[in-house]
Amino acid sequence: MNFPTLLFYTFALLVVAGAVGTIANIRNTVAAAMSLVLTMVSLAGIYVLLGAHMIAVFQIMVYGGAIVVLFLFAVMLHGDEHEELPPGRMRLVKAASVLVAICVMAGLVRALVGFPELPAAPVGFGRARQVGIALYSDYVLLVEMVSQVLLAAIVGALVLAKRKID
Amino acid sequence: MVVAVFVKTAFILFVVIGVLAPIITWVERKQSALMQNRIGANRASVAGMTFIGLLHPAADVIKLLVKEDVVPAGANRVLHLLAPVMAAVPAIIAFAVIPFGGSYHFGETTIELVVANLDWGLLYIFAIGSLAAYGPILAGWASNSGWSFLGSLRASAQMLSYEVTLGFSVVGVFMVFQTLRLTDMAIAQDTTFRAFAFVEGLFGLTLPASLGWISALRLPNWGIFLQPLAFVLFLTAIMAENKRPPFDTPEGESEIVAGYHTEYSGMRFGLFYMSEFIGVVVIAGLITTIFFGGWSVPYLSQEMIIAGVGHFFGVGFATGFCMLVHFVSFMLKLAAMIWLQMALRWTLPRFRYDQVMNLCWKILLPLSLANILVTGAVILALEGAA
Amino acid sequence: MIPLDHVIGLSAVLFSLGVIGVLVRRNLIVMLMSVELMLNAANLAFIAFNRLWPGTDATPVLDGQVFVLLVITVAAAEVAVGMGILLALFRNRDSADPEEASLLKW
Amino acid sequence: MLTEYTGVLVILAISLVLIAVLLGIHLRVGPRREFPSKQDPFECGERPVTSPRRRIAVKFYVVAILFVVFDVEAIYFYPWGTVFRELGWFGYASILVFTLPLVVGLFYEWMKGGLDW
Repeated sequence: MNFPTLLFYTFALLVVAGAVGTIANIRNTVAAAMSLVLTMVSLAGIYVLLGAHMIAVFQIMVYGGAIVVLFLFAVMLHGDEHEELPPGRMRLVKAASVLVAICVMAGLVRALVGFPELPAAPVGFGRARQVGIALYSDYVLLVEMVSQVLLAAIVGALVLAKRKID
Repeated sequence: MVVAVFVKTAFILFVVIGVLAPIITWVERKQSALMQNRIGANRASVAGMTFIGLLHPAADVIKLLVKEDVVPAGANRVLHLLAPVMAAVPAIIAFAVIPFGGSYHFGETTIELVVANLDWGLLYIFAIGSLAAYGPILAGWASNSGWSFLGSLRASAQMLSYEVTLGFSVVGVFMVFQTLRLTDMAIAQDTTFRAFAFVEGLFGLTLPASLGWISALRLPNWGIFLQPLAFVLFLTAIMAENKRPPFDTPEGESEIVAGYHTEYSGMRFGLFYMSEFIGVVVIAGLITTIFFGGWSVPYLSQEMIIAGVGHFFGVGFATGFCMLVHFVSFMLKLAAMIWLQMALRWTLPRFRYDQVMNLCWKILLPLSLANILVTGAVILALEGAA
Repeated sequence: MIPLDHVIGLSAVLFSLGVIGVLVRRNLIVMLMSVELMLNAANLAFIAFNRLWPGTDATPVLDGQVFVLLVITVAAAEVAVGMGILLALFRNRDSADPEEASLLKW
Repeated sequence: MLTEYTGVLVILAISLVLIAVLLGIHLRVGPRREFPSKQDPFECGERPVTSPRRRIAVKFYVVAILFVVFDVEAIYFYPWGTVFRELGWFGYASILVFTLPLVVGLFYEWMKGGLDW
């Protein structure tokens, strides 16, 4: 096993550990958010190993730095609260659906295994230059639409945050 | 390969944490004493000798190490310990991409004086910087203290706001240099440009022959000459990111005790303190690299030094000499930038929190956006793009 | 080289964990975090498959990576608006439990 | 190609070790004399009455949302900034069209008082 592969398994372990920490931290939402940071940063490491250098740094900046901070703000806004597992009948339904989710996933994975070896990446694959060319030539319309989405997010969030609804 | 990287890392960390950070705490004390007309920093002594106060940093470290470690009641112990680590690690690892010299060829081997020559070196700093916001947030949340909580709230909102301006302010710079790699950026600044060509190209204006020296004037190809507004925006934003005066509202002593590290003692506090001073060095290194030509010597490019010295002493010696000159040049610029921050810190009073936020969102952010768009238009017009 | 099977497997595991989080947890903040986990599982698959078909030196193919960029953007917008909704929920119901906001069910 | 990242891993490892050593020495060497009033959170000598984790003002939250949106905007600027010479005026026009809605959004926020402190 060479070093990148070893790194991949390390990062994969951290990703799973962080994800489990996120959903299993019943008592402390802040700790759950910090686990999410671990997941996001380790995922960025895997992205780098898979040749997505620009996306990796955007992953850390937006997911690791911005979105999780927003989650933390939400926790601070409300204060932490204790949470019990769902009551009685619901518990059974949810346990069953979790089981189904895992089974579906296992089936999907079984159907998907057997990929060929990864080919050699082209020169400069996934670097700023290539991402820039791709974004502003083939996907330029997408970029313009993104700005509309972001405008909607600003306006929507502000309206929701400032108004009292009931 | 790994050994070389390890040596470089150990060297830069030794210089920064072992030499520069302690000296900065000393410079800070001396600078404040100077500006407040005191003598200052002369109490720590060994056998009656004070060494002009240079023993104070050592005394600091010993004091922080032997203090009692107090965790307040009701605090979350794990997060309370994690917070200073989350503050200190980003500050330290930011050094990885700052070049403290160029790349030098000795026959077959090439020596690059940078720890990690990343393709997106500049964005690495921002990514690391955005993770640095967790230190204050966690410190305030985990301490179970009202003052800490207020401080962390202020710190996080301030850091988030200024991160936006910080990110936008450098876009103009790498539009000019066309690279995100900090080493390439430094190399690009190792030349000169004719300052008046800008006016000629944009307005079609030519000077009479009697003023020929103006039109022939060459400036180093430094970021500060090409992007002066970006420099002001960047300096302001990154000083606010580091939460030092005049932007120290998160820890404003006269308002909220000590802000987010109220409940920290000993080395846990020491890590916050250390990260702040390491931050000063990182900022100085970044400003040097982006706006002041990094390791380059103005008007003397690397080829000129190597050719000139190599003419007398041989190319091998000349390359080594050039390496040394560039390192010294970088350190001198670094020292100047550190001093600039110190002078600003002791000159300006603290901003009010609403002023800090208004400055960011209502002045700096529109300016930085305008800077990007104007820079783009000017460059495209100058180069006659299709 | 990194085995692609295992990358896709990791993506599936991450997705399942996200699903479990959304189904089991009752805190809206954590449910949103779990949604992020699922989005990231999809992102990982995008990146992995883009790496499998990277194009050539002359014409590199970055469709998968551009899509990930889009997903990141939409996730940011989603979180911004989702947190706004959460804020409204806090104000009116004083709780982060989505079960509390069931008035429209009847 | 991936070797350029070696330095990041090395410096991360060294910094973690350094911090562990510093904290380890501190936790070993420092005295431990705990008593309840020392453990109290600092409140100018008073006993804290309420939990400090109270609700925060909405404006902090509005700032965080704006930050997320503009951070995402920034990540579209970075690739453009590196290649805008090749893209020419077409790329410039597209970034202009991209920026305009966000400037409108900022202006809207400003007028609605979301930026007033």
